[in-house]
Amino acid sequence: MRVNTTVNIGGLVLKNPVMTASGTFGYGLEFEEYVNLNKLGAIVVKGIALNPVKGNKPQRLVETPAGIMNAIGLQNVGVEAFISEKLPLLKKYSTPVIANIYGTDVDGYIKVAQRLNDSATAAVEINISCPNVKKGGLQFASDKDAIATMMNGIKKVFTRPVIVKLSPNTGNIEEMAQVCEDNGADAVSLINTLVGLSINLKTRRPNIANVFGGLSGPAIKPVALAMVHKVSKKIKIPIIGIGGIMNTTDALEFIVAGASAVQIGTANFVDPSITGIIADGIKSYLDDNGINSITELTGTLEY
Amino acid sequence: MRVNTTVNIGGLVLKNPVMTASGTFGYGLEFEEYVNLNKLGAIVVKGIALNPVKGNKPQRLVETPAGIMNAIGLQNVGVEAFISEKLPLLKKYSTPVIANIYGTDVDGYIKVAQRLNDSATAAVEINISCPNVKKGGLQFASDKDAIATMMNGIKKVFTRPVIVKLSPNTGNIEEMAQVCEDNGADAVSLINTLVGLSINLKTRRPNIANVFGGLSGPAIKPVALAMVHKVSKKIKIPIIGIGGIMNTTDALEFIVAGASAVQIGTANFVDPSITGIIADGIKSYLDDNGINSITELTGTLEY
Amino acid sequence: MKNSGKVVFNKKTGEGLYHLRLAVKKRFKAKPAQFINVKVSDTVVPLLRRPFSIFSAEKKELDLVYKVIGEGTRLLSEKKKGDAVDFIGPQGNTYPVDLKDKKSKLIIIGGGTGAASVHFLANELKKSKRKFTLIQGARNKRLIVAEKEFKKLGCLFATEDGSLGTRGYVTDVLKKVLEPNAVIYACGPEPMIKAVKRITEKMDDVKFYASFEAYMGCGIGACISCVIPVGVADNFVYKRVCKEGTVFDVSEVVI
Amino acid sequence: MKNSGKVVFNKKTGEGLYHLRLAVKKRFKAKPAQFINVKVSDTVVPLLRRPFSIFSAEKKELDLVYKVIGEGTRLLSEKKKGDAVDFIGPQGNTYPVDLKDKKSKLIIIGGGTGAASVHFLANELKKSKRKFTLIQGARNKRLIVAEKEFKKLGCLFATEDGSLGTRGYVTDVLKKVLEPNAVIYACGPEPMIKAVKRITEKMDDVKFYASFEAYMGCGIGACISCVIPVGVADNFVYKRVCKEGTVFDVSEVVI
Ligand SMILES: Cc1cc2nc3c(=O)[nH]c(=O)nc-3n(C[C@H](O)[C@H](O)[C@H](O)COP(=O)(O)OP(=O)(O)OC[C@H]3O[C@@H](n4cnc5c(N)ncnc54)[C@H](O)[C@@H]3O)c2cc1C
Ligand SMILES: Cc1cc2nc3c(=O)[nH]c(=O)nc-3n(C[C@H](O)[C@H](O)[C@H](O)COP(=O)(O)OP(=O)(O)OC[C@H]3O[C@@H](n4cnc5c(N)ncnc54)[C@H](O)[C@@H]3O)c2cc1C
Ligand SMILES: Cc1cc2nc3c(=O)[nH]c(=O)nc-3n(C[C@H](O)[C@H](O)[C@H](O)COP(=O)(O)O)c2cc1C
Ligand SMILES: Cc1cc2nc3c(=O)[nH]c(=O)nc-3n(C[C@H](O)[C@H](O)[C@H](O)COP(=O)(O)O)c2cc1C
Ligand code: FES
Ligand code: FES
Repeated sequence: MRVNTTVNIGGLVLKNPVMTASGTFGYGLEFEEYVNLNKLGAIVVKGIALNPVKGNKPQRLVETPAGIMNAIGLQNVGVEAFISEKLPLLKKYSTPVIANIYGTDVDGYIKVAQRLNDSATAAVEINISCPNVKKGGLQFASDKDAIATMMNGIKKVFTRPVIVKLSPNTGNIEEMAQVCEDNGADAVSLINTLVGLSINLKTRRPNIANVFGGLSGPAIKPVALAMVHKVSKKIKIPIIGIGGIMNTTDALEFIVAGASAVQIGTANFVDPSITGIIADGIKSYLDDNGINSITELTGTLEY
Repeated sequence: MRVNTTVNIGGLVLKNPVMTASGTFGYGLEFEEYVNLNKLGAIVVKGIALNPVKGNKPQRLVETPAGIMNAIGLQNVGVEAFISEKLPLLKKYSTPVIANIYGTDVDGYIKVAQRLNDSATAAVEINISCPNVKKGGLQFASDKDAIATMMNGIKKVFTRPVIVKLSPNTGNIEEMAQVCEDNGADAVSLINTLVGLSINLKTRRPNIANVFGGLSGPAIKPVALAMVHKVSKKIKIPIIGIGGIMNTTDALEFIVAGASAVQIGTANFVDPSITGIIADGIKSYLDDNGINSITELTGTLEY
Repeated sequence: MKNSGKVVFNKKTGEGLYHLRLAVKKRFKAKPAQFINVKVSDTVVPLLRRPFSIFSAEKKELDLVYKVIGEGTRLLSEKKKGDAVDFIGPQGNTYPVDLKDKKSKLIIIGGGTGAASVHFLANELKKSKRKFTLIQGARNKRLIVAEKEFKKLGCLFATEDGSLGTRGYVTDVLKKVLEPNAVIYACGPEPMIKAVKRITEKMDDVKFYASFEAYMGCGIGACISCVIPVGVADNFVYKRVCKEGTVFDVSEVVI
Repeated sequence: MKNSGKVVFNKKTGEGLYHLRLAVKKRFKAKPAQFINVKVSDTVVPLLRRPFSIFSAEKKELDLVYKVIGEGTRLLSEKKKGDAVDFIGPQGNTYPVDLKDKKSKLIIIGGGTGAASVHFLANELKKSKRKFTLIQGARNKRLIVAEKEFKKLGCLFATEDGSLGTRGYVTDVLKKVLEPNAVIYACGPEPMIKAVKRITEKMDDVKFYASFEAYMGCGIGACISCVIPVGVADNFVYKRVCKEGTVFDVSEVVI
């Protein structure tokens, strides 16, 4: 049987539902020797801003039970360097490149998207888990008005699919997803990291220089699955499931919960070949279970 | 040196900061053979409602990476049976008993508290992670008005300390803590479990009959520490830290982050003697580090 | 009780099946159908203990038979001679046996790793010279638990492929040996318990007790997660397998 | 590169210190200061790999020396002969050695487990017949890493309690052997690197390269977590220890 693993994310057709999660796959090139990048559904690169950002003081990462916490501080090369230095190197692969973007205010987001419109970027993924400097550091993540304004602005300047990456640090992720859908988002991805704190008892200081960090990895998988499933009951645009996916089974669980595609994050650090392995694994699963298309599995959770 | 481990939770003096977390220590009696109950700061019993509740269909619990998820469905004997059958059996211990209470509407909460006022219950802990039936199943957890009304009602009928147990499934736990303080809460405890989902890929069904469950254990410790620390910067009433505490170091981390006392939950399932071990461990830590009183450690996180 | 033992042996005895013997410090007093809750890992993954029925408890030795299912049992299978194993127990009630009643036929049925708990019972009855009929079933001979030990107890086997004993299910053997006033004790997968229940519920002179399994959080009665419904379909209460069980009168269980 | 090896031995050599030898399938080509990133657990706790410098890489063998610090190194210390160990590497750059320059004095300093990486360097220099002065320091003799192997390389030791070699710090030995135009290579705890820097920064004819450690997420340049500031205090960029490092010119590092 020839199984069909392609998925359609708001017009962007991926050969399979396996994407990389932003910030865990560098600019893709770091993984060339571990995985055939052509095997992936899409490559989502490290978050990009208008200007280069130096990032936080180290220590930037710490391990927690079945997870890690990071506060990289969105270190990045800036949109110009991304377009001129990084993107060309990914041209030789057939895999679409999705730019994860962020800004310190609504305008910042729109400008990055605008600049990316004239590049080979297949889609943008908007990281709203950032403080809005103009609003005194309030998170965009729970600010419906800001998101609506941003979406409208971005849709005007960026002509390909716009994905909004939702934050789990809110009591109403379903409503936030709804706001995205209502304002023209082509898909949502979830979840970003959970706010966490790790302490060194000996020094009575945080283990991470930035104090708080973002929790990811297997520890958060149940939270991510719950949010993906809840959001899938609320909206109709495709959902990209993220959070603690370590293997094929985990990836398929997200799809059963309601995701059309998945992103693999922390697992890349444990096994840099894992994305390719999961892409193959999904194909085998369909084969073994006589399922013609991965889309038949999306949202099949029963109760 | 004679170190001082006593803590004051809104007027209730505990011999040490180690409490049990509701729902993980039964009615205390199940642990008699594993730990000297007199060693504990306080015993918080399983959530109690006005009337007995049968609870959810099994399977009610499942393991997740470095955690567990449960949906017991607040099975309980009801406040009358608690007072007449359970409470008398704990009389022989000097340890205060705190009743964790819940209701399906504001009135339900107040009535349970009122009934408990004429019992040997040392304090009540209000579990607001419950759906408000009258408000169409909306969670109390993020409903400031409902909490204010409830607090005012309870303070009128219950004359000893009132602790509010906060839910992490909200984007604004600091604000919720503030509402509690403003409305007369004597302390807050946090965190309750995170909403999660666990799926069996073979059957494509949730592992828990109730579909969603509450995530606890080491996996959530970083999230709990972050929330305890943030809330400690916002309010002045004592904070009871909860979430993934497995040993003395974990407990002390919560105290450094800003907690006056801690509750041990899931760890009781792994080692039913753990509460006594941690109580001893805290004493030794103070001894070994020449700290006179545990209160000197509260909120000493530096950065 | 918190307890610990040292591995005497931990050997493979069949398809994914292991037999573990622990040496404990004091004589270990336990009853058939009781279980111990074993710490299989020394990290927080897997976090929970794993419950296993006691296969036998003689003097200062305690035996388990188990099947490798997932991470927890895999880790258990890696324990080597001399390794310390931390466990809690014995926990739970036991099969109600009326030793004064010398005439009712006692039929003991084990399916899968449920064989552990019924082995303990049969062995105790043999010691007290009470006669019984013992049946064990599995898909095939390689999945039969502790074949040698069961043979010593005069066990009748049933395998689906006929590779040992009767071809078919334990119920096929049961039907042949069932008598009025019989008392049946069983432990095994739910479909087996249900099949036996269907046979016995038509005969009100037959009693049927089974040891149940449930997903456990604490194993000591504290978390109320291991419950099964006891009563009748629309009027039941949830009882804890680890505390009020593991053995229940099957006529009272809603399955 | 994804790689794996089989444990040849994994023996205790001092206080919490171990020497692990892995047999790998192909000749393992590595350079001094490079590291491998080892999977220590087969559950998700600990989740991340653990980085270790290569102590030596001869033919189809690869040696590490490590100290048990926490859960990850404890698990590593439990690996037994024949166990498979999955690792990634070699990763990172190497100490810049100008083999054409035959006169500058080469001084190599190891502190704590940083000794692993400098051992590899000294051994390579010895093979290419280039002279060097090797120094290793520790609190006491029991914390000296691979004493035998270092003695073979003519190492000068410094211990704080004088239980081996000079009483004092590696810098006390360094001061005695330091010459103009010397090139120093070091790996060890940050205070040691800082102390050496303080000595060398006054002498602009002396070069000082050190292999740095940092908390690593991926070990392959993807997560940007292992960074150190390179440049001057108010105008630096963060560089990745796992990719641009582990070796940096210390005069360019903001420490
Ligand atoms: C009272 C009792 C007695 C038992 N006696 C035996 C025995 O003698 N021999 C034997 O081989 N097995 C026995 N079991 C089953 C055994 O406990 C499970 O096979 C084991 O826990 C699986 O763990 P795992 O990590 O290998 O599998 P996992 O991959 O964790 O789980 C696989 C399945 O095992 C079950 N399980 C997992 N964790 C638990 C838990 N904490 N409590 C209950 N069930 C769980 C679940 O159904 C789960 O879906 C008994 C179970 C109970 C409740
Ligand atoms: C490039 C490099 C080379 C190294 N070479 C050696 C060596 O040859 N011999 C040796 O004994 N040690 C070496 N280390 C240190 C070694 O990696 C740590 O001791 C080990 O990771 C501790 O793990 P743990 O689980 O035992 O301790 P944990 O309890 O997890 O951590 C204890 C401390 O170890 C450090 N650590 C933990 N995880 C990591 C990680 N993923 N990356 C970096 N540091 C971490 C942290 O400082 C942490 O506070 C090296 C580290 C690096 C970065
Ligand atoms: C080191 C690190 C850096 C990250 N950087 C970004 C980022 O720049 N933008 C973003 O939207 N998410 C970022 N994330 C979040 C991940 O993309 C992902 O949402 C999260 O890690 C959960 O998935 P996981 O559990 O599979 O890692 C980062 C995560 C990690 C671990
Ligand atoms: C099985 C189980 C039952 C619980 N029941 C209650 C309850 O009745 N009321 C309540 O407020 N919290 C309840 N909780 C939440 C715990 O009290 C605690 O807040 C949570 O488990 C986090 O702590 P831990 O990680 O130490 O377990 C329950 C937790 C578990 C695991
Ligand atoms: S397992 Fe907790 S009550 Fe039975
Ligand atoms: S450890 Fe990830 S970039 Fe160095």
